[in-house]
Amino acid sequence: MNPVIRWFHQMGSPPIFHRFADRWSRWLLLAALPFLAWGAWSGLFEVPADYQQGDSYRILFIHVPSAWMSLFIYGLMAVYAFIALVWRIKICEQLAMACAPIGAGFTAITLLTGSLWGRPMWGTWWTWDPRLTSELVLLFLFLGVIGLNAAIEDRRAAARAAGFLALIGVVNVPIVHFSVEWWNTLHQGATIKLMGQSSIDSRMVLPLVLVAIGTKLWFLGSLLVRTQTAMLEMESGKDWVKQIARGAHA
Amino acid sequence: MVRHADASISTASACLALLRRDLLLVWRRRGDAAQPLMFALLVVSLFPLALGPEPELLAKIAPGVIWVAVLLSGLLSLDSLFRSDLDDGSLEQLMLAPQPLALLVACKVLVHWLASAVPVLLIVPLLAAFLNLDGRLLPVLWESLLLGTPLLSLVGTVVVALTVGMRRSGMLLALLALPLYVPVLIFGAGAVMAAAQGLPFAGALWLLGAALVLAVVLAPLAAATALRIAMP
Amino acid sequence: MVRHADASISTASACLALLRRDLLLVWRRRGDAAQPLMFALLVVSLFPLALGPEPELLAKIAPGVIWVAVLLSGLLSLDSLFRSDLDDGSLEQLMLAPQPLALLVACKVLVHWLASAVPVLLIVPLLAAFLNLDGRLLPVLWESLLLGTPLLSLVGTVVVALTVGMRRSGMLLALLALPLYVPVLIFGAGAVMAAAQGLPFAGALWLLGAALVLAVVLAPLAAATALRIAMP
Amino acid sequence: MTPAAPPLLAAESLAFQRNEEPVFGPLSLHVAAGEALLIHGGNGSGKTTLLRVLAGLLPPSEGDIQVRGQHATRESVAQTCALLGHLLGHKGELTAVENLRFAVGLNGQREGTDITEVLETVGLAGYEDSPARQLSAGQKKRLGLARLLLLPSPLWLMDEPYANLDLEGIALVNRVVEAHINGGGAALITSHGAYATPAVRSRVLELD
Amino acid sequence: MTPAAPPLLAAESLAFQRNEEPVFGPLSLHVAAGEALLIHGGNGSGKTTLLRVLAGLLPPSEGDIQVRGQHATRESVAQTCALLGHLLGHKGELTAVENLRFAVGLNGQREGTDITEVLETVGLAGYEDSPARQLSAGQKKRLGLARLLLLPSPLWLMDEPYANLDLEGIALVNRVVEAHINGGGAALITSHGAYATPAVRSRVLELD
Ligand code: HEM
Ligand SMILES: Nc1ncnc2c1ncn2[C@@H]1O[C@H](COP(=O)(O)OP(=O)(O)OP(=O)(O)O)[C@@H](O)[C@H]1O
Ligand SMILES: Nc1ncnc2c1ncn2[C@@H]1O[C@H](COP(=O)(O)OP(=O)(O)OP(=O)(O)O)[C@@H](O)[C@H]1O
Ligand SMILES: [Mg+2]
Ligand SMILES: [Mg+2]
Repeated sequence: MNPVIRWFHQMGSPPIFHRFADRWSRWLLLAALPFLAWGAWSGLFEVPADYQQGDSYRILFIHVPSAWMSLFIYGLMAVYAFIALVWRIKICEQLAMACAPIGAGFTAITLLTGSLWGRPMWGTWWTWDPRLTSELVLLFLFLGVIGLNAAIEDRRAAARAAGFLALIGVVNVPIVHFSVEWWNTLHQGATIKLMGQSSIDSRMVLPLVLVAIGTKLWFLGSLLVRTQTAMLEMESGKDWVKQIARGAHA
Repeated sequence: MVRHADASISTASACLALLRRDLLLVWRRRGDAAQPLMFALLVVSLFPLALGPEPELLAKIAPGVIWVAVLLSGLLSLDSLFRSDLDDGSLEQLMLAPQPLALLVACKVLVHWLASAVPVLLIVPLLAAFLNLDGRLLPVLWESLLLGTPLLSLVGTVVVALTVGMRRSGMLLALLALPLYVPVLIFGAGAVMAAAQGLPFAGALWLLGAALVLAVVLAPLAAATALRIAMP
Repeated sequence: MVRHADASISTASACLALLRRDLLLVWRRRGDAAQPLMFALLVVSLFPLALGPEPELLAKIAPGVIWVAVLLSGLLSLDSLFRSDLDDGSLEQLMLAPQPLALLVACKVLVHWLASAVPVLLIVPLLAAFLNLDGRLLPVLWESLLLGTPLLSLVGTVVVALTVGMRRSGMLLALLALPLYVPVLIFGAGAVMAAAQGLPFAGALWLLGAALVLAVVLAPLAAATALRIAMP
Repeated sequence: MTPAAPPLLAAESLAFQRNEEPVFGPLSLHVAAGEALLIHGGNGSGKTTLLRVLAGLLPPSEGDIQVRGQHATRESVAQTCALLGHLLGHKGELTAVENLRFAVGLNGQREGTDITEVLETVGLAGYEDSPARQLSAGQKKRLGLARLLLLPSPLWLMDEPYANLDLEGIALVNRVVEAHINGGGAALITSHGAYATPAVRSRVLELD
Repeated sequence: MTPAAPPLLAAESLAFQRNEEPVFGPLSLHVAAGEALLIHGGNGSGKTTLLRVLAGLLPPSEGDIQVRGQHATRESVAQTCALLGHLLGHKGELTAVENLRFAVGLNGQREGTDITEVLETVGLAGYEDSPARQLSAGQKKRLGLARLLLLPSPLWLMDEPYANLDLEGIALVNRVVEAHINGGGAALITSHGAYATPAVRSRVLELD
């Protein structure tokens, strides 16, 4: 068996995953805090005002990391869904489903901060620009996954159906990312690059990276917690859960 | 002595049997089948009433209104695609038949498109006349709908298949189908709007055509998979 | 010894019991209840996608689009007004209750309006923003909808009551309701269009208001009679 | 009861036609306080239709219906009769108690009854807060019986009350009907005739 | 039949769970040509679910299904089994003959059978051109039997074939199943256990 699959199968055992999540989620959430705090402080107070936009651009330090997160989480959800559908690994079904609400949250924040920022920049809260429209579609996809998962009574069948939808919707991710290149739009083109020269002030990069790392850590932590809760609920009849419950009471 | 399944029942003749049955059903239930047509007519004829009879304004928004009307009428008729088959047990029978489910699904989509979209396509000139659309735009509008409506039916089928087990799936269906419909609408109506402004529109139509070819191949497979996952 | 019906159960408290039950049901089925809202949002957000983001054009057609969206969403939710009560037998119970049926029907219409139209009324500012509507027109639009939507619900109830026994009444319902809806649409959307052009619009609103008062009195009586006739 | 008291419900040469096809022929019947009338007949013989005509949901094609000796009006029927039909009229999303509370709010409550007690009587103790949707078919029928017990109407129109019930449930129906009739009420009960019927003063009407 | 022929359908430690709740426990069964397997169990004991799992409509949570000794694939199940479920799969708007013609078009036809003859066998002579909607519940069930008789599948999965039928209808089911099994077919029949079962080589599986 492929070692990656074997690892998933091992982690797929609910009690083992439970212990793993118990150990790591706390540390991940704790580790996220300093990054977020430092990033926010640096973005708000250390970085100079923009020569065109004044201080209003500082919303960038929320907007851009959460936009990145919305795409990243969708991609991750699709990967989990793929594994769940092909190899029927229970834990991956629940991981994919746990991604959806967090992703929807980041997408909503992106839309909200973007339109707050759009008001001073473009003079309107909303236009039907490709980047904006495709990000709105992303929100609908997240909501669709959540809705489908909630609408089917059997938990495993629900997760599989919703995971399938997530896989279909994955075509939207490149559209969001490349829309600024494929169409001429109001929205900013790619300004920050991993490789090569970014076209923004290098002092702005640091807080951005800090917040980006902070949100990733926080996401992983809450993903573990959510999946753990979902598994406990699903397996509430099983012995290992009863043992844990008894332990908590004692 | 009981024989094994007669190997001579080819997939083609099974598809034909399904097509014949579904078309017969459309005919027997023609009151229901006329519903998308009525709905499209209704939406289109409400606009002149709501906006007042201002010919230029109506002509300007005509392609968009017609596209939205067609899209909504298709969306509302989607729900019935597998509903009656599920309720009376024939969906089970289809899934248990010794034939590729994807092909059977494709036949059902074809009938759905023939019954819900084609009648609307036929009255497009009437709808266009209601809204005062420039006659020269009619061919573009027609082509865009001819490419777009089967695409909508195909994409919608996947979504319906996913929600097949649910009693009241209306809203969820709309929520799930909308994101997938948006690009079709943008390119379809966009082509006509571009033509109206004298801009090139062939590109958008080509894109729709390419997407249609892709969907014809992939959507039945996806819908069959979705059915097997979501069958209650 | 069995007593006769307790005379102290006043009609008012019976209506209250019905209102309480139906509101509770709306809450328990909130997924369904959100459907008209979703539908209106969907229709309104499809238009910019179909017409392209041209702010002035959108602003110009905004009142009409919003009115049509609200009207269609109400029309589509009408069907459910008596459907579930008929299916589970509570409609019979209502008709056999020692209370005037017209008042009970009025309570049901009130809940229908609260559940289907009020949420849409609340997001009208959002819909208006999507379509770039001039902010100064918002109050007129809102007033016209506030007067128009209960009128639509009341008129629609009579039609629904007439078709209550039919299984698949969707299309028939639309056909019957449409002619009655058209005047409401013309005056409602017309008032906003007039205001947009700086013309007087109070007359149309007064007319809507007068029609509403008349409908509040007559429609429940008509619907109750229709129910007694059409009950299968 | 004075012997001269008119029957709660009486019908004279009552008939119903659908599309000019007779569903049940001209028949006469009467039910007085303290007795039960059993209506027997096979599938499709028109039992349900008769009950609906008596309840005023369908207009009779011929004949006359009287309530306590007076020509029946909508109000007098509503005050006298309570119907337990094929469809029970429960909302699946509401709990057992909520359903009963609504019925009482709409029709009034029989003196000296209490929702929790009645639920216990019909064997639904412990299901007070279960949504009606989750009840099994037999339990739903019991909830319908609870409704009858709570309403003030003296005459019960019961359409196949035994369907869906197990043996224990059939005994329950009989017990409840007996108590009602011994308390001065009356009942009109349709059935296929395959079940035991309550041990009270009763007459049988055969439909065909 | 050679004695070593593998059973038409076999299942090894098969189990199904819904939301981690076991619906039926791990069980093993096998049906060979020429015999009937009766599945008994009360309401809600999982009979219908078992049949759906065997037919491949639901994925089993545990265990393995074999068709003629090979791991079951969708094709092999489709070629071997025909299902008569709670829902019969008729279109109310189509006539009896049209419904059967479609079933044959989709699945192929058993050699030597004829639609009109089969309709006569199940007692529906004269109803060839009635829309299925107008048939009574018992007649609908008979139309379902006619479908089974026409299909080439050797193994019949029958979910409560006796429900809705009168005594004469029950005898008909037994006659038809007997003929099928004596002709080398096999059947898997669920029931509440309250009815007579056909006089063929049969075993009983109790579910609880
Ligand atoms: C509702 C409105 C908006 C939405 C939905 C939105 C959406 C997004 C998304 C999805 C990204 C991530 C793209 C990627 O990683 O591929 C992004 C990045 C970005 N956005 Fe927005 N945005 C909005 C408004 C704005 C406004 C008003 C500005 C400022 C003028 C802005 C500036 C940026 C910048 C600078 C980036 C980083 C670009 C990069 O390097 O990739 N956005 N936005
Ligand atoms: N809504 C209807 N439209 C047309 N015919 C109907 C309708 N309801 C009942 N019928 C027909 O009227 C006849 C009497 O029906 P009814 O329901 O009164 O019978 P029943 O004695 O209650 O039968 P069951 O024992 O099955 O409940 C039947 O032949 C039935 O088919
Ligand atoms: N779609 C479903 N969703 C959830 N639970 C279900 C579903 N279908 C059946 N069940 C439950 O699974 C259990 C087994 O159901 P099943 O239909 O297999 O029973 P059965 O033995 O066929 O009963 P019957 O004799 O009533 O036909 C029951 O408790 C039932 O409530
Ligand atoms: Mg009856
Ligand atoms: Mg069953």
